[in-house]
Amino acid sequence: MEEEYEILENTVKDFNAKYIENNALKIENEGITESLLKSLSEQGFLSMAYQVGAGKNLDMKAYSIILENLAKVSPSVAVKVLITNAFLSVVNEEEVLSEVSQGSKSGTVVFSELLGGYNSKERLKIENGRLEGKKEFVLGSNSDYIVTIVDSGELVLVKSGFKSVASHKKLGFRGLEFSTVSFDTKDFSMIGKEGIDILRKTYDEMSIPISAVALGISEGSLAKAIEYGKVRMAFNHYLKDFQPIAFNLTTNMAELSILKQYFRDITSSNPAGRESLYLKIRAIEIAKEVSKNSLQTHGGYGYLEDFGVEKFYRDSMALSILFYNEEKEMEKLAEMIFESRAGFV
Amino acid sequence: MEEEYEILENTVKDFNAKYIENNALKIENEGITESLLKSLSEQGFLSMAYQVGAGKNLDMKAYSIILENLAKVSPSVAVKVLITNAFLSVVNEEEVLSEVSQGSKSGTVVFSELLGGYNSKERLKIENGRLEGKKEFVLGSNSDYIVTIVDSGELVLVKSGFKSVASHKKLGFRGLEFSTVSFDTKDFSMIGKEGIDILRKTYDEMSIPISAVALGISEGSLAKAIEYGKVRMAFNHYLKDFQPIAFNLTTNMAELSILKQYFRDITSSNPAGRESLYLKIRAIEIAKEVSKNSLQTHGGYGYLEDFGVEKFYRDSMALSILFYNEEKEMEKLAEMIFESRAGFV
Amino acid sequence: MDFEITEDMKDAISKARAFANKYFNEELAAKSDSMEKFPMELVELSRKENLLDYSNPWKVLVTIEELCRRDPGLGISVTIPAFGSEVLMLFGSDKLKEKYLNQVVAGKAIMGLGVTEPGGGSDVANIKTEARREGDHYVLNGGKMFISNGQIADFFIVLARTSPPPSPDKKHRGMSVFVVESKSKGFTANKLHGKLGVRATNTAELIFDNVEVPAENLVGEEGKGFYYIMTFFNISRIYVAAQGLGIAQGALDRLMDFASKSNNINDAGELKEGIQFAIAEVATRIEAARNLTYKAASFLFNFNPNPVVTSMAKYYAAETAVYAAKTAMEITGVTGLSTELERFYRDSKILEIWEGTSEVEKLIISRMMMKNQGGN
Amino acid sequence: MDFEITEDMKDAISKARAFANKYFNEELAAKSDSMEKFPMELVELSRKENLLDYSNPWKVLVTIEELCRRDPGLGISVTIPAFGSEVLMLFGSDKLKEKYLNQVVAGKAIMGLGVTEPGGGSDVANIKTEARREGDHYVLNGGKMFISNGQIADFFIVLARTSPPPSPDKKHRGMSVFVVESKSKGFTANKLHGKLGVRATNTAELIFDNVEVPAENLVGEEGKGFYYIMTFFNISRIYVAAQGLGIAQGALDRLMDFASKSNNINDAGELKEGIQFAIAEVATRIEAARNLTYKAASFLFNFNPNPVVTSMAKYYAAETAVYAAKTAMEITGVTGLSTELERFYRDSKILEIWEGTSEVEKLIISRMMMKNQGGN
Repeated sequence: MEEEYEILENTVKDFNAKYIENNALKIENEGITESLLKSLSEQGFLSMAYQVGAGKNLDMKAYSIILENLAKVSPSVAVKVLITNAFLSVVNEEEVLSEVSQGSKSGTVVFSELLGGYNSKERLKIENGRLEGKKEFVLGSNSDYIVTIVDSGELVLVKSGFKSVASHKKLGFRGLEFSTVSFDTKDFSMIGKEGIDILRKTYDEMSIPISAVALGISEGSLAKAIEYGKVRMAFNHYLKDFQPIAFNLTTNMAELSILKQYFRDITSSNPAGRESLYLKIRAIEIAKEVSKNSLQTHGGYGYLEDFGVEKFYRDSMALSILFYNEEKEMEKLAEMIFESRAGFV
Repeated sequence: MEEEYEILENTVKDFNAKYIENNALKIENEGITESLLKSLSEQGFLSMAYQVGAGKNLDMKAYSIILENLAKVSPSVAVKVLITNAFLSVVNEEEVLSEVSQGSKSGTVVFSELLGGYNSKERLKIENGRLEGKKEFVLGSNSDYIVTIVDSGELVLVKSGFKSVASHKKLGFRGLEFSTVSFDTKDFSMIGKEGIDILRKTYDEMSIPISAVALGISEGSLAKAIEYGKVRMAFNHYLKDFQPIAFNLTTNMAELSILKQYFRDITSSNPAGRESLYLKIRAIEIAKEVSKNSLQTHGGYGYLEDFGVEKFYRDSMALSILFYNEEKEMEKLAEMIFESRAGFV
Repeated sequence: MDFEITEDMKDAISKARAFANKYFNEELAAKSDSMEKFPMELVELSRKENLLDYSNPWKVLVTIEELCRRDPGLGISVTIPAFGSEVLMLFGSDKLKEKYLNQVVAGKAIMGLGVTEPGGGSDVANIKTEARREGDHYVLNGGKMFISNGQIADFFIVLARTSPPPSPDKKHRGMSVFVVESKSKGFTANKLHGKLGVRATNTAELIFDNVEVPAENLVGEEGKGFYYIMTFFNISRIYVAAQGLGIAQGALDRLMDFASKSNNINDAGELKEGIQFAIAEVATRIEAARNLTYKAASFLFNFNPNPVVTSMAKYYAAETAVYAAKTAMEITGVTGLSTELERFYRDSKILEIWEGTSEVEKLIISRMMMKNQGGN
Repeated sequence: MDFEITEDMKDAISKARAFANKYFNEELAAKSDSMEKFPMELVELSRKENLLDYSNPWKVLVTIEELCRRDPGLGISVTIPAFGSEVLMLFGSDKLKEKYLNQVVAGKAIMGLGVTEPGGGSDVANIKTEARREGDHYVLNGGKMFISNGQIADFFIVLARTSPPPSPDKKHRGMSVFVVESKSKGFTANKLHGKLGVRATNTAELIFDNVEVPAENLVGEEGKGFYYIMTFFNISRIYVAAQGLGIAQGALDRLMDFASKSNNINDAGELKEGIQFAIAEVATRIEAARNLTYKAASFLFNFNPNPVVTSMAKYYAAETAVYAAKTAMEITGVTGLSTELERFYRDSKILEIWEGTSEVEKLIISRMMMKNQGGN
């Protein structure tokens, strides 16, 4: 890895040590504090997608390294950074951008329409200049600003006049609110007419950042399992001595190392869609697999939040649902591979 | 890929088209002919590990590209090249080297002692300057020269006075003979005292070349499945239209593309043991998985040799047995990962 | 051969279904989960309605299955108050049965089982809790971990070491089983918070600090404790398998319900094959797990337990539950994430861990099969 | 519920074992495999020794299982001469039964089933073979692919189209079943060479070039052929599942035999856990597959077939056979590669393909389950 990125990686690791590691469980249970948001902003982590003065000139590799390393310790924080950056990449209003990138306000984007299993009966309409209705599955629903699509298709930036009305079950990313949000406001502005296209473009551009979070989850949980394997004894042996445990984790390490190399390779170049989808589908699968193995390696302790392992198990599945539409993305990739529409029957 | 390697890849592809593609089934059923061996030699494929005049200065990347591309069409031919190069890398006698690298004679190395499940009761002894006894599991047993270990530990080069006595079942690489060989001869010379160490070193250095064969098997069989998916119809649809088929093959393509990138990356550098083992354990697993999926995609036709698919299914397993000791190699890798002996219980 | 379930079992299933319909509402399930609160009110109701007929283990088995199908946390909570009772039933004196077991069967007491220790996990032979004989009583010191009903049980079946192992490879000798009341002096139960799932169940760490236990509370013979506990696991594992069947079936129910309402329809007017395959694969595993479980139960309930089939049933059903919940979550997406299905996903994972991890089950299977080799 | 096999089944297993011990030598198995030669001598011997008792399908089932356990190629060859006979048994006229079925049951003829076509695979409704009525006979034109006993059968049950489908989505209508003798004029059978496995079995492509078939050789009613064949598959799939059980069990036998002789011993004097886990995982899948198969058989043999369980049994047992053979090969390494185990590896794969691929079985399971949804 080039030196500048190594320095960045160390910066994130220092940040983790200072702000997150000892608070990871607290973040899960009580949420991401304003002060943490501020600290994230001070490091520039919140404005990777929007660099003041430089326009939208994203350094994908730097951005990915930040997400990956945050996710090793707290996938919640990584996802907060992810949605904040997504917000900044679709919003155009200078004042809002400035507030959110500085961490004094927060913003989120609702991707519900793109997700698997989405079939909402809630409505969100603009009538006589008034936005009214509800939107389900808003991750980061306690944000100050929300970008969402409305029934008539436009993408809007809502600045006030909304509230969370029903909290969804929180499988993962417990540091963030996740709710249905009710809107009744005139305080919103138009981002674009073809809302779904903008959303989809933003979502597609997130393939590598999302993969970075998945990789971080894998790395964080695998590191814990390997450490535990070295110190925990059972039946007169360290866990690492047993073939099934050692070989499972070794296989995971092999898969992960190979994938991480690929990740570094394609973030340096300008990845075509195919490569970033290859990365994404594998990164998410491996995150689910590795976090499960890690939990199992920890036995009963893995089932308790104190050990910081079970959250990876939950978060990997939450990531797979909230940031990955397996069917649609497989279909897209299959079409590239078969050179015509495929996988639709 | 750099231009020189692209040219090399095209050279191998041309070679395939000219000498192998139309004979692949014949090679399986009747063996690799002298004339094919000669052609392989003319291309320099047999002496990658031994370059006349230049000493043993192996271009790992070039060698791997050759093996990978040969294996796409005929894993038998690729493995013939693999064992020939292994032979040349352990032998020191100029005349033998010259004959074998020119394809006028052939040589093989017996790796039996390093393989999983090996538990032979046959004996091979040197007494009064005479080599007598048997060796099981000799791949390429009809070679002119055989390098093998003897019971007392030395590695010897046997030049004549041996014959195949019992052909083993031929699961894979049917283009090569695979037998127990009986020796009764004085026509041999000593390669080294610590035979097992030399064998193991040679075997370890083959991790990337073996992976190349595995990758070629995956690529060859996956390409066939994808093509078949485009043209074969069932239930009023092309096979590619069905989600389970399309998504399975797409997932295989993702895994394979990621692994191939890794393969290219680590052959350019000088790979540490860890990386080449990561590559090897995944390459062999994926070869077995992909070749199975490819066969299944072809349905009943996949079960017939004419379609050139079932051989990949057999050869991937044969590769996994004859060139991969899963338990030992996992143990080795586990020790690196856990930083002390692991996976031995 | 007869694979049909009996009328008794059908009755128990209907009764369990009616009970769950009546009392397992989403509000209670969600609250018990989020607040980690044991639903004692449900236990009371189950007693009032005689939900569990301990005289017929087949009925208990399918009741567990059916209740977990509705909600794993509530289902396990309602069916766990007698956890460990088989140890008393099989090895306890009449006096102990009268004093303790009858209370539990009559629904007047809750019990628990203290075997696992903080440093031990599945390695039962390695426990450190000690019981020292002093006159007419034993004095217990040590601790137990991950104990179900830990805070709510009136008494526990506790495994403790009463004499040192005769040799390092015979650690399973010298252990004994006691009934320890939770009101005993020196006994503490600390609730374990923050479990991934089955958060309605009560789990605690137990600490014995010079706890005095009357000598008559020794179950069976001194020194045979390890054997008693292993015998018990061969029973309890079948009930864990039933939990697994219930969770897996519940996940499949929700997946099929989603499928029937989804718009994932292909051009032939059928469900897309991706979902169809998922349903078929999950359903096949459930059917396989159910047969394994009923077969293991059939051996056990005919007093001819087969530990190989029992361990197969336990590990396979547990893995099936995890697999079914995962598959259902992946396909139902945000719908699954925002409904009770996400509890199934979190709850299922414990089954691969408690009552012997999948790893331990596999070793049991293999060891016994290799020992019996040539026998068939 | 009763999971114990019956005395009848035990007898059949013993008989099959004795037969295999006596006649299934490695030399014959290897020769049949390498030369792709059908072991007709074994079929003769099996007739002489009354190996197959067609009056008791349970006995047939376990005989298939036990013989395949010894050698899949020989086992299938010996038990396949009556392949397709159930079509005649269920739907044939007394005359057809007398003329054809009785010959097969008496061991005097070999039969086969011609359904699959070169372009069709599992897509039975899409076959192209046509039967045109002309006076007192039908004239058949078309071809069949992958037909077991293709070159050695005396006659075949053949599915052909007798009228065009009423609409594109009702292609399964208008098909009929005939008995076609191999000595008929215009009939050709071309042997398929170079199969991956089950090379002892005889497989051919059939060609019908204006083959005249007497009208009385129509089985059942015209137009109901598709239904007859689907009914048959619900029977034959159970026997394929039994092939799978046998192959898987045979692979496990060899793996355990290797384990007992291997030096993969850890410092506690036990087999290393890698092998132990492999044995446990394979054995569990086999036990699960066996229960599924026997359950499906139990429904069928009581005249109450359950296509969902049948398809589950077939696909799961087939996958188990492939999985068991693969695992055994990987662990036994060069030992496995150089013994009969490598045949198991090659032979097993066909089970995921013939009599309905795994993919087709999954669709059957899912479709029927979705249709029955709410029924349980």
